[in-house]
Amino acid sequence: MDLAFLSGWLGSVPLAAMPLLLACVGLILSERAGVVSLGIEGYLAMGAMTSAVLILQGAPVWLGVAAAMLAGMLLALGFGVAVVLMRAEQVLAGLATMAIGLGLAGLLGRSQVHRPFEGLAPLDVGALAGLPLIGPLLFRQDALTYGALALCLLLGWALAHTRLGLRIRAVGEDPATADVAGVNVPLHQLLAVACCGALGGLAGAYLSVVASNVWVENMVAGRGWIALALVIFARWSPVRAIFGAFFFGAVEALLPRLQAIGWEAPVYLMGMLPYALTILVLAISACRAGHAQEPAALGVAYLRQDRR
Amino acid sequence: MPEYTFALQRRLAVSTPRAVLTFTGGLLVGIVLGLLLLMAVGVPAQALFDDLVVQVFLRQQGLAQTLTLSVPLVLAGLASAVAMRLKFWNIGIEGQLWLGAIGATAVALHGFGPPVLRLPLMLLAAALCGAAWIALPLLLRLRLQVSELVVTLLMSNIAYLLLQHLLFGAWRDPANSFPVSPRIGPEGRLALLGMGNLHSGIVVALLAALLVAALLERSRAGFHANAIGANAQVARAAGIPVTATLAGMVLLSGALAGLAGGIIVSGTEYRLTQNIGWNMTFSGIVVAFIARLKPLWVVPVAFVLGGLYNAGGTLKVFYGLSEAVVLLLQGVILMSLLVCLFFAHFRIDARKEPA
Amino acid sequence: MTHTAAPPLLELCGLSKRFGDRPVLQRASLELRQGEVHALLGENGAGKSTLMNILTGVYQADEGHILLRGERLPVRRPADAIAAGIGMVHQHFRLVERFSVAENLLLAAGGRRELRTVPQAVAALRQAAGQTGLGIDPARRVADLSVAERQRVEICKILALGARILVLDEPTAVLTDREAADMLAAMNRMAEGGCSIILITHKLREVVGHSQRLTIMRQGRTVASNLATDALSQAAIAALMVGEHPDGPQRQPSSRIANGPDLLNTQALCVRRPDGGVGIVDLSLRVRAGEIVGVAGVGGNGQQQLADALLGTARVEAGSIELDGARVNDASVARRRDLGLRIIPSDRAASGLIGELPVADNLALTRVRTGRYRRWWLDRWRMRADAQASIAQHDIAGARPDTRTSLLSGGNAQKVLLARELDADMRLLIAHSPTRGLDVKACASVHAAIRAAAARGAACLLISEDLEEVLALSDRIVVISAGRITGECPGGASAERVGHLMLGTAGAALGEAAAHHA
Amino acid sequence: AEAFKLDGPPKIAFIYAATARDGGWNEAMDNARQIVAQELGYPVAAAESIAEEASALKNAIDLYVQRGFNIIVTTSYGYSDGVLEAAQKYPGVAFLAASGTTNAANLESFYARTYEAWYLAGMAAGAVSQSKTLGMLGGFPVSVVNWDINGFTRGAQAVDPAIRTIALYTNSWWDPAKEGQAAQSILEQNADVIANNLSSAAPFTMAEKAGKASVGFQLDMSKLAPKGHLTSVVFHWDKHLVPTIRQIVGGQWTPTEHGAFPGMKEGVVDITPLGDKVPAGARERIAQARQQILDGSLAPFAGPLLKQNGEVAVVEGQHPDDATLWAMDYLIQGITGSVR
Ligand SMILES: Nc1ncnc2c1ncn2[C@@H]1O[C@H](COP(=O)(O)OP(=O)(O)OP(=O)(O)O)[C@@H](O)[C@H]1O
Ligand SMILES: Nc1ncnc2c1ncn2[C@@H]1O[C@H](COP(=O)(O)OP(=O)(O)OP(=O)(O)O)[C@@H](O)[C@H]1O
Ligand SMILES: [Mg+2]
Ligand SMILES: [Mg+2]
Repeated sequence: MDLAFLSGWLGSVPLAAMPLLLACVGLILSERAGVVSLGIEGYLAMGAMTSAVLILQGAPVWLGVAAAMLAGMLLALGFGVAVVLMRAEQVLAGLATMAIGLGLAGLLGRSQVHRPFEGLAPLDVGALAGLPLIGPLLFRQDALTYGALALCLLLGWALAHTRLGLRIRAVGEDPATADVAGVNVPLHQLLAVACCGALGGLAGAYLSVVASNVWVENMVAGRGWIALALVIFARWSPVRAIFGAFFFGAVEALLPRLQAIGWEAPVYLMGMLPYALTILVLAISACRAGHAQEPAALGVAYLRQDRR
Repeated sequence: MPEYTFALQRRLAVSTPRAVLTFTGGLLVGIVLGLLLLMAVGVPAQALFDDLVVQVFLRQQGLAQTLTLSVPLVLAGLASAVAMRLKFWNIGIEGQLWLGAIGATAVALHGFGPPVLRLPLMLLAAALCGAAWIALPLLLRLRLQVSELVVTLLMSNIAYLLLQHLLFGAWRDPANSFPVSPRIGPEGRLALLGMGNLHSGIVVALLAALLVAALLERSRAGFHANAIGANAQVARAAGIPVTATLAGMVLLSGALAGLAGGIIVSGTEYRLTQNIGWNMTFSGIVVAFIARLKPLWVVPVAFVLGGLYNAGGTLKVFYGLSEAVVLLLQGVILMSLLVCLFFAHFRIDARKEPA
Repeated sequence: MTHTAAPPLLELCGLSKRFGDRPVLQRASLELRQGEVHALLGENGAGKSTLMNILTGVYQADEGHILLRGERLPVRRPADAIAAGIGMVHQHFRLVERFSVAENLLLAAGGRRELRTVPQAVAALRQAAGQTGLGIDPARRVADLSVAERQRVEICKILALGARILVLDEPTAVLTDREAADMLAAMNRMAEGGCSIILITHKLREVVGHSQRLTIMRQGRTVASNLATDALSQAAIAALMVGEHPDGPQRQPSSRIANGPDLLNTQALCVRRPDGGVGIVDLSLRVRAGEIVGVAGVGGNGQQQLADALLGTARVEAGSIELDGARVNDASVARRRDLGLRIIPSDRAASGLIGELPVADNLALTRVRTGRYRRWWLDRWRMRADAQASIAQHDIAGARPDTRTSLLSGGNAQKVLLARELDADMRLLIAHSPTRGLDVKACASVHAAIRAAAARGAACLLISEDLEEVLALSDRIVVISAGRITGECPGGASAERVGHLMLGTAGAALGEAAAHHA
Repeated sequence: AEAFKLDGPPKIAFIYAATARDGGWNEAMDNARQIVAQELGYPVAAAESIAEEASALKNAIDLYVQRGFNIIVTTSYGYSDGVLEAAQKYPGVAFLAASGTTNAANLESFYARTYEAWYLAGMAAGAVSQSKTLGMLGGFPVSVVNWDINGFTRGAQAVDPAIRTIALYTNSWWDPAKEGQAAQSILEQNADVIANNLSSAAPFTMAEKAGKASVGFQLDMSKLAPKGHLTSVVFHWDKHLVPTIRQIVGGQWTPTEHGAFPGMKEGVVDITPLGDKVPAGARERIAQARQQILDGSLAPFAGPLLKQNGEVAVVEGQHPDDATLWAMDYLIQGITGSVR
């Protein structure tokens, strides 16, 4: 393993990590407001499909990405209305949303499948990209990667330090208290769910626009579910989510590279590694921190009239 | 101008007719939406009844297929219902199913036990392996409060990789260059019932439903499970063995899912492949929920869902419909059902306020 | 009735409210003047909190309206009330535990310009604290605060939000006498400073000493309004409240000689809170057969940990518990119940009854395990018959064996619990706040049941924050504070003496407990 | 053996395991389906995404047979058992199973000698490569993929014996992000040709972005990598299906015992016209080799053939027979990668 191998590996980690990170931060927002969005896989599918189809129709990349966020958001809003306003069972409504998202994406994108398009080129930051080890990781990424990372940091900051963030967290912690404090509970939940949808859509767009430049049915391939696990791994903190996603992405990016240098190992057993490690980390962090970070009212539909 | 305000009110008690009405209403709305969707993608309306109802439920061949499909659905639905009774989210039914399939295949391939006992041993191994696969999430939940929702999910991914590891390695059929295990001999196969692919696994599934129903509705453990699911803290204070009951029921859930895997292997596939059991988690949860966690209701609901899947296959064959449409159809029906339940549990009070 | 020329500051006119089919308020009214403390009284469930929740926008009235300075004030949501300068300290505090005090203020600040950042919030809270003389630390997390501190935070919070009309819903119920006195003094200072206050309380002393006028509600109606407090005695007020002369819990001199064996014996017991804080420390306690031992103390001083440890749902850190001579430190709940332990928990919904199950199931909850209804093919018929018998015996109104328990009223639900726990095999009863939230009649029947149990030779441990109740029932009283037993006196002791024991260390001890917490 | 007799007028149905628009395997088959329909004029239907479970497949076949379809083409190895059972159940129906493993009196599995075309593609890659390192992506380590990788490497080694191939299995058939990642890791190992045995566009895009050459499979992939595309190994399934169905209808069809295994000679598999990057000399050599394969004088796996570890797989002067080919569970010397 030489330096080139390491910098190549590190440089491609964002490719694997960013979709997970975006989806995970979206889920954190939603869960911080007390709503579990199991349909995340559907948001990703809608995002991936929408951006690819629009760009193939000649739309500029930014428009494709924006539309992907919108598509994810609309799907999420449908889910939000069902669970927040109509108090449908969250887990089941999430599963239904997933099916609807995957199905809709497959149906609407059918004519544009397997058609590659011009994605985004890495930004040119001059000599810095040539730095050993961290050069490609830090300086040879495209605008969307930097933008999405900035967005995650911004959202993490906003959640912790703005009043809107405060309200969203309050709604997930103690909706009754938020309610009497004058916070519109359903509105904030819907807002958080919509943001989750938009981020999910963005994650999907990242998959098609940056990571593969093509749309294929089922290309989300379970990444939404992994993001769901990452939320617990990150203990509901967007900053820890960055570590989690990059850790996961690093393992994912490492496996093909080890194969490429002829490392003989049972691939399937190696493939279990990220999952097994996640379980291990969950167990270890549960030993240490318990479940102290979980939003107290997660998954519970709030109605004023229901007394505590 | 008077102004209207609306207030949402939870109904204190939901009458049975109202519950039944909203439930069937939701299902109907979903089905109508689904039919509109089908017509929108070009399925001729006049063919729908014949293709969907007659073909799927009334013609012998279609009925046989519906029944065959519903066998694993019954077991997955039971697995899900048992766990959900205790508010334990088993999102890893697929993983337990694959492990069950692996267990059953192991017994068949290594020829454990005398031939007459081969089949029971396979099913037993399937159930044990399924239970073993849920043991870790269970342990983590009991000991460390780690969310079972995530661990069961991750365990599914691991199970699938394990399956592949076996199929591409030790268990690859030497007579076949593809990742499938050798075929299971006749002593390891469930008997066909002379109606399409329908096999005696249906008896096992029905028996399982009866036993689980007896356990949940008529036994002490079931009574305890109910109480724990409703309020574990009260149950603990009442001296109910919470941990033991939870552990037993969750292991049972895993065992039922594993049994489904064993039955798929010995009932229809006769070998282990990469393609069995997909979507069983989703299906199991849907069946259990629609059956309101009642084991006996799981049977008819699984039958109807099996019919829906069969109809999906029929639509694919007759109209070239894609998987996406079928998935969308299922999502729409489930969502409409969920949303309609709102009208069972809530009332909207409109009030006129003089300005 | 006195009439002044200017319209009253606030008028609630003919408000009605139903929950489901149940009328909770029926044309209730209230009138508040500028600068007064107005007491709102009524027995449990009379609708006081509901009325105030309508005023603060939590609920919407089905009919009626609210006038502020003679003008119509539409309150459709809590934010409207906050904007109109109306603030409420709820019976159950409305604070997000994981937030700091300052963050809790920001949460309620809506769109206010002057309350946007944590430093601004800290400053505003400091100012409010200065005005009232209630000390708080805006940087601390609510979860780390004691009950009294939380209450102070609530008051400072609504003052910092600019409220001039304050609703205090049973503010002293959870405080020690000294804390309560501080609290009431602060309240009077606020009134002098121009605030108008509605005070809900069940303690009539407080009404007489600290309020100018009062309104009384019964079963959702206003039965007396705007009476001048000066003109009324406590007894007269009580009579107005319940419509008859109440027989508060009366002490019945103990005729029993409690010389039976020790049924409960704890030695140097130490138990932690679930969050790791100090629960009970070095607690030694004995209860003999036929004896009622009262544990008096301000809530949150370890009572819950004591009850949990005895029942077996909390881990014993050190020391020992013996039930009827058998050491049960690590025994399961089931084993202890087999030894005759029974409990009436303080929070019925959290650890007593399961609301979504039918009454018959709740009654059978502890008995199914014993095999009374068989192991397989449960004898549902017998279960029903047992339930039927219990319902008849305990006169549980509105219940049939298959009624959902959550549909019963509080008193009747408590009766279900009593019917289950006070069975023939009971030998040691832990009654933890057994009459919390019950009206006078229900209280009396609970008390009678406890006395009867003791008379049958059971040992009873009565843990209660209600001093009157403890004094009336107990043969022996121990006082608990900060997890320790700080005093013991015989059953006949005077309230003053017990109160003194409670106060002697309570204030300091609470501070200590909170410090441990942090 | 006796020739098969078809029941009733010919009606043809195709059954795919995934979507027909998968950009590769099924799409190649679906293109052939359209040619079949055009050339033969019989009714042709298709069903996609029929699960690779015996019961799902048998049900689909039942439905088709009920509606009078009597020539059924299935396209996945996962259908092998089900097709065999269906064939026994419906002796009057003809079954053609692409990449199947079972055969019967009315069932013939078929696959193509793709390695022949891959050999030519390997020659093109070897001629273009500067770094003497090629990369190849495959789905799963099954024999039909292994022989493509081996054939490709053999062709390249015919140009320069020092050439090395990095082989990488993604263990999924459809995950473009993963395939892109895999292509990237091969490129980082200095490979300057990416041969893609899978069908997503991502590896081509990666190669194109890096300015490297690429080789496609199943369909003509030149549009996906206009600059670096060398050639694509493509299927012309119609070349097998049209004559076979003619035989079935005409009553002259007797399924071969071990299935049909046509190659370049039958026109079922070939390479597309070479890209601009391939130098003139190499073009000539490739054309020559193509001719030799057509006339049988060149066999890509003629001995000596050494496995990765140096073990002899085929001794000097011998050709592996079809059964040995179908059991090809190894990679040859010069390939970095593992079939485990
Ligand atoms: N959300 C609700 N749903 C149904 N019933 C309710 C609800 N809130 C209050 N009630 C009922 O309305 C009645 C009045 O309750 P309220 O809380 O106003 O009483 P209160 O006078 O404040 O009593 P307390 O002295 O116990 O605080 C009670 O019988 C209560 O059960
Ligand atoms: N959370 C709730 N949601 C809906 N209804 C409720 C709720 N809580 C209580 N109720 C209803 O309010 C009624 C009164 O409940 P509560 O426990 O306050 O009784 P109460 O008036 O205090 O009774 P009692 O006088 O017997 O103590 C019950 O009939 C119950 O149906
Ligand atoms: Mg009450
Ligand atoms: Mg109240």
